[in-house]
Amino acid sequence: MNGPTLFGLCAAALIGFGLYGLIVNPQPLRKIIGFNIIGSGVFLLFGTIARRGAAAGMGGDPVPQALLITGIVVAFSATALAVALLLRLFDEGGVVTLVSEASPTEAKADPPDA
Amino acid sequence: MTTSGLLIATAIGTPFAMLLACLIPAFRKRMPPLLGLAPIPALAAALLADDTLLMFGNAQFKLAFAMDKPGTMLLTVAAILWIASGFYATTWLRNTGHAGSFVVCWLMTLTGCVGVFLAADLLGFYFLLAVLSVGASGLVLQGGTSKALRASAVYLGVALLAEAFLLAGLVMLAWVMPHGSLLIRDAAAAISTSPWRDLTLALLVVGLGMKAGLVPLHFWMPLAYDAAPMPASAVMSGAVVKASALALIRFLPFDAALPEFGLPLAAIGFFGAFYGVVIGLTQSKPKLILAYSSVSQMGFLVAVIGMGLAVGDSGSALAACFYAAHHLLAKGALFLAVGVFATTGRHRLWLVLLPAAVLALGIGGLPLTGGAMAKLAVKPIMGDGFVGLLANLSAIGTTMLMLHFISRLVTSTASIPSTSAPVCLASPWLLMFIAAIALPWTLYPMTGIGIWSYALQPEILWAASWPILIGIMPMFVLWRWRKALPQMPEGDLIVIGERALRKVITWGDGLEWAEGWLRRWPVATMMLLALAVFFGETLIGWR
Amino acid sequence: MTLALAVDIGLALLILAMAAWTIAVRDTFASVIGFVTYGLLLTLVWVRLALPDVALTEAAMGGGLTGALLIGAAARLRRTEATVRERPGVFTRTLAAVLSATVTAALSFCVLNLPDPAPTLAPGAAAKLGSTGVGNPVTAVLLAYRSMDTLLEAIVVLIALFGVWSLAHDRFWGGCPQLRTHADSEGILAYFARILPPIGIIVGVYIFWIGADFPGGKFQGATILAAMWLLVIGAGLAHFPPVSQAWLRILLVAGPLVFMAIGFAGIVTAGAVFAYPDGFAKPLILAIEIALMPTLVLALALLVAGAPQRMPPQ
Amino acid sequence: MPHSLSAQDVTTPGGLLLVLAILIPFIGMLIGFVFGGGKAMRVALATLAVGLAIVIAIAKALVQSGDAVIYILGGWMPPLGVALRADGLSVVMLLAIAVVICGIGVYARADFGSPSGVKEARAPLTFWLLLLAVWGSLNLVFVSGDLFTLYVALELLTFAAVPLVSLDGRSETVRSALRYLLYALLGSVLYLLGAVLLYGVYGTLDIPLLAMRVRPEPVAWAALALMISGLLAKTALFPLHLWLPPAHAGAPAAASAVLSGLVIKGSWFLAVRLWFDVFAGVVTLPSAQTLGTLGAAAILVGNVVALRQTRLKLLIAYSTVAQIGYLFLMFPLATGLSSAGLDSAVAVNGGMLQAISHAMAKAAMFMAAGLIYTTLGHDRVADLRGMTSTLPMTVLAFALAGASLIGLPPSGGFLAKWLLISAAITTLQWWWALLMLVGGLLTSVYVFIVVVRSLAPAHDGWKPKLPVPRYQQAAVLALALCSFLLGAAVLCPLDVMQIGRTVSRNTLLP
Amino acid sequence: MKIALDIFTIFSVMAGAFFFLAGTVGLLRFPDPLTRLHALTKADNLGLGLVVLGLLPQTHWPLDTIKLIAIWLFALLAGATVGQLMACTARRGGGQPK
Repeated sequence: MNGPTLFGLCAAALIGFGLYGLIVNPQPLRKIIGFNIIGSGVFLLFGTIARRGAAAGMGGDPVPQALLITGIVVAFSATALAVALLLRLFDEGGVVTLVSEASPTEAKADPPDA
Repeated sequence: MTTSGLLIATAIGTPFAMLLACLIPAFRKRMPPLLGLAPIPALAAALLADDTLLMFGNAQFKLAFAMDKPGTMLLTVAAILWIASGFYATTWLRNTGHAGSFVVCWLMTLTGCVGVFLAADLLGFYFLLAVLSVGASGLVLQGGTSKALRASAVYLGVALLAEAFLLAGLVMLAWVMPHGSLLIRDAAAAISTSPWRDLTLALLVVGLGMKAGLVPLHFWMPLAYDAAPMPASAVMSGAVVKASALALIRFLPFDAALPEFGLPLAAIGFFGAFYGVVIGLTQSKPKLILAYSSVSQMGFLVAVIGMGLAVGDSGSALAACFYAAHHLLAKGALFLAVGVFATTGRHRLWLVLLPAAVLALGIGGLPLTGGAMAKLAVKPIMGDGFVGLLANLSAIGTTMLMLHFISRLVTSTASIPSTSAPVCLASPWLLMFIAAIALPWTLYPMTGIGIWSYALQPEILWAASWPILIGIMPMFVLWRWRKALPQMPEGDLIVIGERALRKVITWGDGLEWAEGWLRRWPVATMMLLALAVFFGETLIGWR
Repeated sequence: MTLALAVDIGLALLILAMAAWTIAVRDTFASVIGFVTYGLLLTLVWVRLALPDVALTEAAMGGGLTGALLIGAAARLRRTEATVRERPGVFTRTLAAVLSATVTAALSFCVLNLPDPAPTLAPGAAAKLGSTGVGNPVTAVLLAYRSMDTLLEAIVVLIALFGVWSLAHDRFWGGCPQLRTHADSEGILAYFARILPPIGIIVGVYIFWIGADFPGGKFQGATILAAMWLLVIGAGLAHFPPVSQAWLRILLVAGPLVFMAIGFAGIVTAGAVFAYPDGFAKPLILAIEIALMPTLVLALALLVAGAPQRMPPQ
Repeated sequence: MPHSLSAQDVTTPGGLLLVLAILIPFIGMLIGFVFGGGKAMRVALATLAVGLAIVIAIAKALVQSGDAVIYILGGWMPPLGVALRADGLSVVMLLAIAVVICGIGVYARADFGSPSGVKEARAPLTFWLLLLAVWGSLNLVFVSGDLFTLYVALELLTFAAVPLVSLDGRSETVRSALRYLLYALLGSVLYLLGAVLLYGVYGTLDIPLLAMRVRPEPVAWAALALMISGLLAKTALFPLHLWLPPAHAGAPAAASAVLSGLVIKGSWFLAVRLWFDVFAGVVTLPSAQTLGTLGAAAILVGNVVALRQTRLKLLIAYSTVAQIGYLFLMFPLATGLSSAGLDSAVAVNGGMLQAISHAMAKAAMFMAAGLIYTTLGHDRVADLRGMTSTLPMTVLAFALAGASLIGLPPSGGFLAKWLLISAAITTLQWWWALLMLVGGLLTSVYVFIVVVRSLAPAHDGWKPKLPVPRYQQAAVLALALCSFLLGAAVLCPLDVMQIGRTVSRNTLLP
Repeated sequence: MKIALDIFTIFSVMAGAFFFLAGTVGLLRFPDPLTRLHALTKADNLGLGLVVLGLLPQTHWPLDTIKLIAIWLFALLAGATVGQLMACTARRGGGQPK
C-alpha cells in the first residue's frame, strides 16, 4: 500500500460518491456537482497512473498529466454549459428540475416549435 | 442484344418508361388513353421471344430476365387481359375525377406484373413483387370509399407480411445456391439439396401462398376485389394473383417426389376450394361471389401443384400453368362482365347474359369450353382415386357457385331498362370472351399437353358434363331458401383479426407507461450502471 | 507506516469526508461551498502525487473558476430550493448506493491489479524532449507530441462558448454578458480590485512564461488572468464587451487559427502537420502559446459570465 | 526528418487529406464566427462544398491504395504521438455524413437564412456554426486512431449537439437539452474511465497498438464494460434513451435531422471501432447477445410506442429509438461469425449499410416533417389532410425514406437486412432474422398511416400557412432517393468497407 | 546554528497551528456571524504568519522566501476584503439566516 495506490482507491470511492449524487439528487445543480466529483475521481485515477509511471528522472509520466489538464478544461467547459442551461431554465420561469411537467407523449397542446 | 432480349427489354421498359413519364403532370393527363397500349410489347415478347437470358449489371450482381415455358403461356394470356382491361379502364376513367393517381398505380402494377412473369433472378423477382404489391394496394385505394382504404391497408399489410416470409425464404435459398448464382433456374435444383429444405419450402409456400390467397390468409382477396374499381378487380383477380402462382410453379422442385410436403399442400388447397364455395354461396354482391370463386379456384390450383409435387412429375407444372391461364382469362372476362351488366338495361340483357353464362359455367368445366380443357389437362395429375373424386366435387361446387353468381348478376342490371352498355365498354369484354373461349383451344396442342382428337372423344366429354348436371340440381333448392342462408361479413376472418388487434392496442398503454417510467432520471442512470455491471459480468462469464 | 503515508491517508480520508458531505448535505449553497473546499483539498493531493502542473490547473480551474461559476448559480437558484422537494424514496437511494458501490469495488479491484512495472511513456518523452526545445515534459506533450489535442481543447472551449451564447434571448443578442453583483464603486471590493489585478497579471504572465521549462503553462496563466478580469468586472470598475464586438471575435478566433497556421506550415518546413523544424521548435511553441493566451483568457471569463443579458449602451 | 518511422505505421500519400477533413470544418466555423450575420451562412455553405470534395478525395485515395489511409501527426510515432487512420468503415461513414450534411445545409438555407432587417440573428448564426462543429467532430470520430482524441471528439460532438436542441429557447426544449447534456456527460465520463484503465495497464491509447496488447483479463473486461455502456448512453440504445425523444422532437427540423441522422452515429461508430478493432480478443458471445437483446427490445418498444404517438416529430423520434436497435443487431451476428471461424465482413457490412441508409432516411424524414409543420402549422398525425396535393415531393420523400427504413428493395435498408439475415442464418441465430422482419412490419404500419393520412384530399378552402420553397423539397427528396437507391451499392465492384481492415476480419476467439 | 533554526521552525509552526485551532474553535462556538468573522480573520491570519515565519529559514534566499512572504500578504489582503464584505452583508441582514 503506497501513496499512488491509496489515492487510486480514493479515486474509486470518489467516483462512487459522485455517481450516487448524480442519481439521487433531484436538483440539477447538485447533479452538476456530482458530475464534477466523478470527473475529479477519474482524473485522480489518471493522476495515480501518471505517478506510478514515474521514470527517466521525471516525477510522473508526462502524457497522462497533459491529458489530465485537457480533461479538466473540458470538464470546466461542460460545467459552464450545464450551468448556462440551468440559468436559462430558471429565467424561463420553469421549475428547475429534470422532470418535464407534461411528459412528451401527453403533450397534447403542441407548443409552436419553429 | 439478341432480338428476344430486345423484346423482353421493351416488354418491361414501356410500362416503366410510361410510369416515369407520369412524374410530369402534363404527360400524366394524356396517359389514360394509352393504358390499353402499354401491355402490347409484353404480348409481342410472349409470342416471339425464346428463352435466352437477358442480363444487366456487373460481375458481382446481375439482374436477369428470361422467358421460360410457363412464363410464356401465362404472359400471353395476362397481356391480353391487361390490354382489354386497359381499354376498359380508359373509358371507365373518363367519368371519374382523379385519373392521375389511378394511372400511376395501374402502370406500377403492370410493370410489376410483367416483371414478375419475366424475372429470372431472386433479387429482381423480390423487387418486382414488391413493386407489384405496392401498385396493387394503390389500385385498391382508388376505390375512393373508406372501405377501399381499409381494404388497401389490409392488402398492403398482408403483402408486406408475405414479403417478410419470402425474404427469409429467398435468403436461405440464396445461401445454398451453387457458387453464388442468383438465378431462379438453379433454385429448384438447389432447394432439394439444401440442409434447411423443409424450412425454406415452408417459408416460400407461406409467403407466396399468402399472396395467392391460400385459405387461412385469403381474407384480403374479397375485401380488395370488392373495393377496387372494376378494371382493377379484373386485372388483380386475373394477372396479379397468377404472378405468385407462377412463382410457386417456378420455385418448387417438381422433379423430386416430395409426398410429405405435397400432400398437406394439396389438402390445404382442396380445403380452400370448398371453403371458397361455401362462403361464396352466402354472399349477395356479384363481385364478392367472384372473389370467393377466385379463392376457391386458387385453392384448387395450389392443390394441383401440391399433387404434382407429391407425385414428382415435372409435366404437372405445365398443366397447372394451363389451368391458371384459363382461370385468368375466364375470371378477368367475368369481372368485366359485371361492369358491362351494371350499365345494360333489362331489355338488352340477352345479348350479354348468354356469353357470361357460358364463361361462368366454363370455370366449372362445361364441355367444349376452356374450363373442360383445363380440367382435362389436370386430370392425369389428380388420378381417379379419392383425389379425383375431390376434383369432381370441387367442379360441382364451382358450378353451383357460378349459377348463384349468374342469378345475382341478372338482378344487378342498370336501373333504366332500355340502356345498352357503351360500345367501348362492351368491346373489351367481348375481346376477353373470345380469348377465353379460343385461347385455351389453341394453347392446348401448342404447349404439347394433348391433342384435339383426344379431347373431343365422347367419353371425355361425358366425364366433363356430369358434374355440371349434378351441380344444377341443388341450385333450385338453394334458390328457394336463399333467405335462410346466414349473411357472412365480407372478409370473414378479418373481422376476428380486427377485434384481436384492438385488444393488442390496449396492451400498448401498459408498454407506454413502462417506457415513460424507464425515462425517469434516477431509473435511467441506474439502468446505465446496472448495464455496465451486467456487461462486465457477461464478459467474465466466458472463462 | 512512514510519516508520508500517514499524511496521505489523512488527506484521503479528509477528501472522502468532504465529498460525502457535499453529496449528503440538504442545502444546495452549502453543497457548493463544500465542493469548492473539496477542489482546493484535491490540489493538495496533486502536490502529494508530485504532479505540480496538474495541481496548478486544479487549483485555478477546479477550485477557482468552477467554484465561482457554481456559487454564482447557487446564489441565483436559492429561491427555488423550496419548490423541488421530492427526494427519491429509500428503495431508489439504496439501489443507487449498491450500484455505485459495485462500480467502486470493480474500480478498486482494477487499481489493485495494475501491473507492477507500470507501463510508461516517460522514457520516450524524455528521449525526444531535446528536439522540442522545451524543458517541461508536460508542455512538450501538450504542444509537441499531442498538439492536436491541445488545438481541439481550445476549439472545445470556443464551442462551449457558442453554446452558452446561443442561450441568450433573441432581443439581447449582440449585447453584453453581465456578472450579477451589487458592488458600489467606492467599497472595499473596488479597492481590492484595484490592488490585486496588477500583481495578478504579473503572476499570470510569470506562470505562463515559466511553463516552457518548469511546471506552469498557458491554461494556468490564462485562468489567473481571466480571474483578474472577472474580479475587475465583478467590482463594477469595467463591463464585458458586447458579443458582436469585432476585436473580441478576432481575439477569440486568433488562437486556434494561428495554431493551425503554424501547424500547416510544418508540412513545408518539417514534413508533417504540427511538426516543428529542428531548432525552431521553442520559438514556434511560444508563438502558439502567446496566440492562445488571449483566446483562453476571454473564453474562460465569458464562460463564467454566461449568455448576454443586456443590450450594449448605445 | 528528426524521427525514424518504424515500419508499423507510416504516413500514406492521401494522409494530409484526413487532417484537412477534420480542420476545414473548424476553420470554416471560426471564420464564419468572425464574419457573423448573413456571411456566416455563405462561409458555411462554401465549407460544405470544400469538405465534400476533400472526403471524395480521401475515398479515391483509399480505393487506389487498397489499404487504410494513415497520417502520423507531427511526425511523432503513435505510442507517444497521435495517428489518424481511415479504413474502409471510416471512409464510407465520412462519405455518408458528408452527403447528409450537404443535404441539410441546402435545406436549412430557408429556415436559417439571416432575416433582412437585423444585422445578425442568434439562431441562424448558432445553427451554421454548430453544424460545422458537428461535422468536424464527426470526421474526427471516424478518423482518429487515439482513444483520448476520440474522447475529446465525443465531447466536441456533445457540446455542438446540445445547443441545437434548445435553439428556439422554450423552457421544454432547454430542459430536454439539459437532460441530454447531463446524460451524455455521464456517458463520456464512463468512456474516459475505461480509457484511463486501458492506459494504466497497457501504456498506450493508440488503437492498433492496443489491439495487439489487450488480453482477456479483469481490467480489460472492466474497461470494455465501462466504455461500451458509456457509448450506449450517448447513442440512446433502448433502456438508456430517456433524452432522445423530447430532444429530437423539440429541436427545429434541420437540427432534428442533424441530431437524429448524424450525432448518434458518432458514438455508435466508436462502439463498432472498439468492439471490432480494440477488444476483438476480449469480446465474448454472451456479451454480444446482450447488445443484441437490447437492440431487440429497442426495436419492439420503440416501434410500438411510435405507433401511439400523436405528433409526427415524436413519432419519428421514437422511430429513431427503434432504428438504433437495428444498428446493434450487427454485434451478435458478427461475433457469432468470427467465433464460428468465418469472416465477419458480411455482418459488419450489413450494420454499416443499415447505419448509412438510416442516416439519410431519418434526416429526410425529419426535414419532411419540418416542411409539413411549416405548411400545416401543426404536426398532428391525425390531421395531415391535403399534404400530397400541396407538398407532393415531400410526401414522396417521406414514403421513400419510410420504404428504406422498412427495408423494401432496392433501398439500402433492404440490402442491410439481406446481409444481416444471411449472417443470422449462417450462424443459426434465426431469432435476429425474425426480429428484423417483425420490426420491418411495425415500421411499415406507421409509415403507411402517415402516407395514407396525407393522401386524403384537403378541406375545401384550406390554404397552406406558409409557402415552402421548391429547393427545400428537392433537397429532402434527394436525400430520400439516396437512401432509397443505396441498394444499388451492391453493384459497385469491390467491397469498399473492408479495405484496410486487417485487424478484426477473422480473428478466432480463444 | 542549523539545529537552532530547526527548533525555531518547529516551535513557530506549532504556535501557528495553535492559533489555527483557536480560530476554528471560535468559528464553531461564537454565536453570530460578526464574532465568528472576527475570530476567523484574526486567529487564522496570525497563525499563517507564524507558520510562514517558521518556514522562512528552511527556504533558500532569493526567490522562494519572497514567494512565501507574498503568499502571506495575499492571504492577508484576501482575508481582510472578504471579512469586510461579509460583515457588511451580515450587518444589512441579507446574509444567510443561520
